[in-house]
Amino acid sequence: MASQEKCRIIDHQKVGPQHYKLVLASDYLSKHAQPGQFVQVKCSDTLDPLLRRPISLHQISPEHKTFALLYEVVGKGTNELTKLFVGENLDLFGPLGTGFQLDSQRNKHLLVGGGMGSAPLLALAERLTGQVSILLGAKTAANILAEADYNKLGHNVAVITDDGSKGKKGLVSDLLLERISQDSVVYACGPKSMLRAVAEICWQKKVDCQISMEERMACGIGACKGCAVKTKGGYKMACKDGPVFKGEDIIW
Amino acid sequence: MASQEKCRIIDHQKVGPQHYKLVLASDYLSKHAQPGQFVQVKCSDTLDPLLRRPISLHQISPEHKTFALLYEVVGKGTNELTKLFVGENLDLFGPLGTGFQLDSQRNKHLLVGGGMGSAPLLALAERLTGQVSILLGAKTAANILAEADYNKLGHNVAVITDDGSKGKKGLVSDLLLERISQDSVVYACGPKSMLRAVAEICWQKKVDCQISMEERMACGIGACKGCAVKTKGGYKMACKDGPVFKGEDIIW
Amino acid sequence: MVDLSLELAGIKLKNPVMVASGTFGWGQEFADYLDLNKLGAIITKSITLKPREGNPPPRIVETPAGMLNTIGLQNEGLEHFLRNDLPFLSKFNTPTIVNIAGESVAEYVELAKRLSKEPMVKGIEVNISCPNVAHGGMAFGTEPEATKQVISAVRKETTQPLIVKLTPNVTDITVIAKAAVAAGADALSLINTLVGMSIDIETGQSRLGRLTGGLSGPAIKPIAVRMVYETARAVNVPVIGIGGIMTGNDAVEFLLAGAKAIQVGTANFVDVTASLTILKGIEDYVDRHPRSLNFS
Amino acid sequence: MVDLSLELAGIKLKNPVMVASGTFGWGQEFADYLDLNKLGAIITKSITLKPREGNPPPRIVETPAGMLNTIGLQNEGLEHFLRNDLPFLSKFNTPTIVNIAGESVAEYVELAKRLSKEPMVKGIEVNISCPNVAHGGMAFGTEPEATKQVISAVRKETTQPLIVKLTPNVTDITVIAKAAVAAGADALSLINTLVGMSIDIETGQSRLGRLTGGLSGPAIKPIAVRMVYETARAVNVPVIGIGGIMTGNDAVEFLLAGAKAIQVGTANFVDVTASLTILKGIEDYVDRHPRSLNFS
Ligand SMILES: Cc1cc2nc3c(=O)[nH]c(=O)nc-3n(C[C@H](O)[C@H](O)[C@H](O)COP(=O)(O)OP(=O)(O)OC[C@H]3O[C@@H](n4cnc5c(N)ncnc54)[C@H](O)[C@@H]3O)c2cc1C
Ligand SMILES: Cc1cc2nc3c(=O)[nH]c(=O)nc-3n(C[C@H](O)[C@H](O)[C@H](O)COP(=O)(O)OP(=O)(O)OC[C@H]3O[C@@H](n4cnc5c(N)ncnc54)[C@H](O)[C@@H]3O)c2cc1C
Ligand SMILES: Cc1cc2nc3c(=O)[nH]c(=O)nc-3n(C[C@H](O)[C@H](O)[C@H](O)COP(=O)(O)O)c2cc1C
Ligand SMILES: Cc1cc2nc3c(=O)[nH]c(=O)nc-3n(C[C@H](O)[C@H](O)[C@H](O)COP(=O)(O)O)c2cc1C
Ligand code: FES
Ligand code: FES
Repeated sequence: MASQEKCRIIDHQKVGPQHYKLVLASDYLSKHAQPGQFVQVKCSDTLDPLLRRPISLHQISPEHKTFALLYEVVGKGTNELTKLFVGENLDLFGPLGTGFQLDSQRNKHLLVGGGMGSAPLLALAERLTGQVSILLGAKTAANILAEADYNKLGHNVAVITDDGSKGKKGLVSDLLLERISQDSVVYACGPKSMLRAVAEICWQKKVDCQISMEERMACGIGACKGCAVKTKGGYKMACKDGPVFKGEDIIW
Repeated sequence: MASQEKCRIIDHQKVGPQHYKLVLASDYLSKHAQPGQFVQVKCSDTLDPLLRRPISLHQISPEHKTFALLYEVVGKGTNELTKLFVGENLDLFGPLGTGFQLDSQRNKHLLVGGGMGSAPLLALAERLTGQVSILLGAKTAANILAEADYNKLGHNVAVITDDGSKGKKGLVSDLLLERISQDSVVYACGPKSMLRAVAEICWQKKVDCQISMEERMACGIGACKGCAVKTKGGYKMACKDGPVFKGEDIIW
Repeated sequence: MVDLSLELAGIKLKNPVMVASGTFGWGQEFADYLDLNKLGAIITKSITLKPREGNPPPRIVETPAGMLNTIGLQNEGLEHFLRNDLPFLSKFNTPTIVNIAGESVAEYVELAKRLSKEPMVKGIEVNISCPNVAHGGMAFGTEPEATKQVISAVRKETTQPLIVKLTPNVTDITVIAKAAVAAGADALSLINTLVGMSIDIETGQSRLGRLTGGLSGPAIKPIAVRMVYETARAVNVPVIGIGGIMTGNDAVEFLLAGAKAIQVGTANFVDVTASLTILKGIEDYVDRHPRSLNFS
Repeated sequence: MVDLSLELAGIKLKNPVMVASGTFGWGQEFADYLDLNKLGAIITKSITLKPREGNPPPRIVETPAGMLNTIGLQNEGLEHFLRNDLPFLSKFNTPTIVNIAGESVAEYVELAKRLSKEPMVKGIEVNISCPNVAHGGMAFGTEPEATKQVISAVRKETTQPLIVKLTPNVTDITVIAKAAVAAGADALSLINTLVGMSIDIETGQSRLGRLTGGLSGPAIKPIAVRMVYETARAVNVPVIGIGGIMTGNDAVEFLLAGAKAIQVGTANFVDVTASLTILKGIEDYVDRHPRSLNFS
């Protein structure tokens, strides 16, 4: 069950060209949230923007009773968020959705993040045990997010950029192709085109693959049927059945 | 002519239960604004609130290249203003409208302010010479505004409140009745009922009276015909022909 | 606390706050977050005779102080509703009003007939105003003759209280309102969404999976208040006000315009407890203005 | 810089950005703040045959992302306009299009006749869509027969380019659009305001001096875009898009929907230079997407 609450802002830092990290306090959320789940954020107390905006949990720290969100400014909702100061409250509703299934059978975890998709994978990396590799891709060096945090976890981190300004030049799916093996399990988050490429690679290699899908949302709890994702089992709701789906189930 | 510009906030203080004073920097406005004129304030960069809000010039200091606004939080526009910090910019359009006529023939000036109406009269008091008396009325003591500033000018200040919590108990028009004389000239700003009482007193005493009228505004420059005030000469525009009108011209 | 109970079209309501069709799921989705027993009534999402998969995504897009949706009546169909959703709703002492949508007069009749046999259904809201389907939907709500035809046919088959939900996409809503009442409507609810469109300037295509969607939210409130005002004066059945109600004060505006009750739609997405906050706002207003609104 | 010039209904425009009737006064009010020579065209506030004092205040009230107005066509009448306002506008090399409103067919005809004799008037916009007057106004724009009648009559008396301004308060705007074109319209402009209402819950009365007002601003944009899209596909004359345009991107949305030009209304109140900022936004878009829009 989710909770709608006003959470105090503990920290708010610019971490990329258009990217900010918010650290918030909540007993409930930090205790119940799972990697891959998200919160619905009320970005303003006015009528513009009107609807809440879905943002994934970036870090979940029950021990500190805090959690973090990493967001990119792309429009008016995220722009309103930049105006918030430490000590102010932010109205959040969550945790929502079905997150990643932590597959404890396998122990070769491949986390594939494209652009902002690197954000939710950190919460997952923090919980996974076994051999964990993180593949991060972005347009350019500045957009590689949270690399230091991934390094701190002691996992293997590989970086690739579209323009070669950091790591190899290419797409993160290229990295995946290099690293994937029969005993891998893949978790991916990023733009649709990347997710599709990842799902296809995994399907060819017969490897399990969980991907986090984005869709515009209103209610966040499966009531409005607004966030439909086409799957082999018909339309599923990104906010409730997802955002994490099995790669093989999606109809692209 | 008015100018639409982003003015830097020099100071922003809470000065009453719901009242705030903003000090802003502008060469142009501080040089050209006249007492009784106003600015159209863009309270938000989103679409809610949408229209600018008219706020009178409270202090005009060409020597410091600054001016001040005094506002009361009554709705969403003024509520947005409270969120502004020193150093940020505020988008203003002004000075607008026809302000007070500084009557230099007469030298017994009676300034009558009710509630927020005390705000624009300070800019006037700063410019007037001769014998200046300030009559301030409000619901209760806490709502008497800018009294210290009026005192600093060395003018005679009398206060009255609806509940008697400060000064006499009664209406500011009661004070006016006591003080008015044949050689007075009256300048008034405040709620409609007060202005009407003031205008009637002045009419009976055959004393000149200038009153500042409020009407909801859109353009602020006489183009939309939105801010009509009914006068003996037909509908006049509060934003252009006013906000200051002759008391005797208004049809109540 | 003030008593806001009322009887509307023969349905006993604890208070005038209902949740609008399509914005509250089947009730169950919200049951964790608010006490369903506190609501005036629950209007279900539109159900159709057969299951409908709905429209292709994207199905929603935000617009200034509003949103467009083109859900396309996704639902599992009548039988699934009766078997799976109605039993849950029946556990609460809040009346369930079932909103129905058909592609033909025959479908509306069939739906009404079947629902008449369900004692736990306290009323039927007939959706002749859905803008997001290819067949039926709004077509029945824009022509007075079509309205009469579908409502008369439904009326013959059911003694359930009949609420007819009107579309604002008409020149004169009172014409359709009168037609619905003449055909036997016990109450009218309005407004459904206004047809709107939003284009992605990078692709040149609609931002929705279909060309157009239905506009809801605060943006449409002034239009809704006006239509409620006009309709309440044109007919002698109760009018239920809908459209952009976010606060208790918004709700009061509709009640002053002549609505006997109101429905909360888009606001449920912004705040899961919006309906109860709005109820509280109405109660506070009635406390402060005991004579302004008439509940009985 | 890209060339956005076009010919519309026989009027040569430097660019597709016009200022909407009633939101730019007689041009003079804005002349201190922007270069009127840079606009595509100036549409004057509606003029009537005789002076009109307008409606009692309050005349405007803000609503979510929009505003209601009930100005009531305050203006000094045709002769005053020709004597006092047209000479000023004639100093600019931007076409002046005069918006006319009548209480009867005869008044429209009289206005058109008189304006035909003025070489400095480059076109006439016929307002059959004003919701804020007791007689005439919107009545001519909600019935195709009435539309035909008034436009045919005007057409007979003038060779001036005729733009007919449509109301959105109709079931199907393409019906009215076709009627206007059949009667001789050279172009259509849409939308005028939607009829709305706002109630002061403390007094129980309208927040306006009249019961209802016209809703404009971003709130109505999705409705306007949809109606422009429908109309552009229903008629073979150019369509001018109006409704909630605040930015260049908003304008582009209308152009992609099928409008040949656009008008800026409420935005002029929020930013005196809005029309030119919007023009700049269109230019930037065309620079970035040279093939998306077609100017000629
Ligand atoms: C489950 C989920 C988790 C997400 N996690 C994150 C995250 O951790 N960090 C982050 O920065 N972003 C995340 N997003 C995307 C984020 O929700 C959007 O960027 C945000 O809603 C844009 O709001 P805006 O008002 O700033 O932009 P708008 O002005 O609303 O739109 C700007 C652009 O963003 C797109 N957009 C708007 N709403 C959504 C939405 N609900 N989902 C996807 N795209 C949208 C629009 O189509 C448009 O292209 C997530 C989205 C989903 C669905
Ligand atoms: C010429 C002029 C000078 C003014 N000077 C000052 C000033 O110095 N300090 C100050 O605090 N206020 C002043 N006002 C009033 C101020 O403009 C309103 O309080 C403000 O617009 C309310 O905006 P809001 O969004 O906070 O409230 P809203 O939510 O818009 O409305 C709250 C209440 O304020 C009223 N209101 C809204 N707009 C106006 C308006 N344009 N004029 C009058 N009432 C309005 C509404 O009817 C409503 O009752 C002045 C008004 C005018 C016309
Ligand atoms: C996502 C969504 C789905 C809706 N689905 C339905 C529906 O299935 N049946 C119906 O009659 N109305 C439906 N509506 C319309 C609402 O019930 C309501 O009439 C409209 O949204 C206006 O109210 P609001 O502004 O408070 O949202 C839907 C509205 C939204 C936003
Ligand atoms: C204050 C105001 C006055 C208006 N006066 C007129 C008018 O005199 N004639 C007319 O045809 N339209 C008039 N309109 C309608 C506008 O021209 C325009 O069609 C409408 O406002 C929608 O555009 P917008 O959303 O950009 O404002 C007026 C609109 C406003 C807001
Ligand atoms: S956002 Fe409402 S169902 Fe997913
Ligand atoms: S506000 Fe537009 S004329 Fe005064």
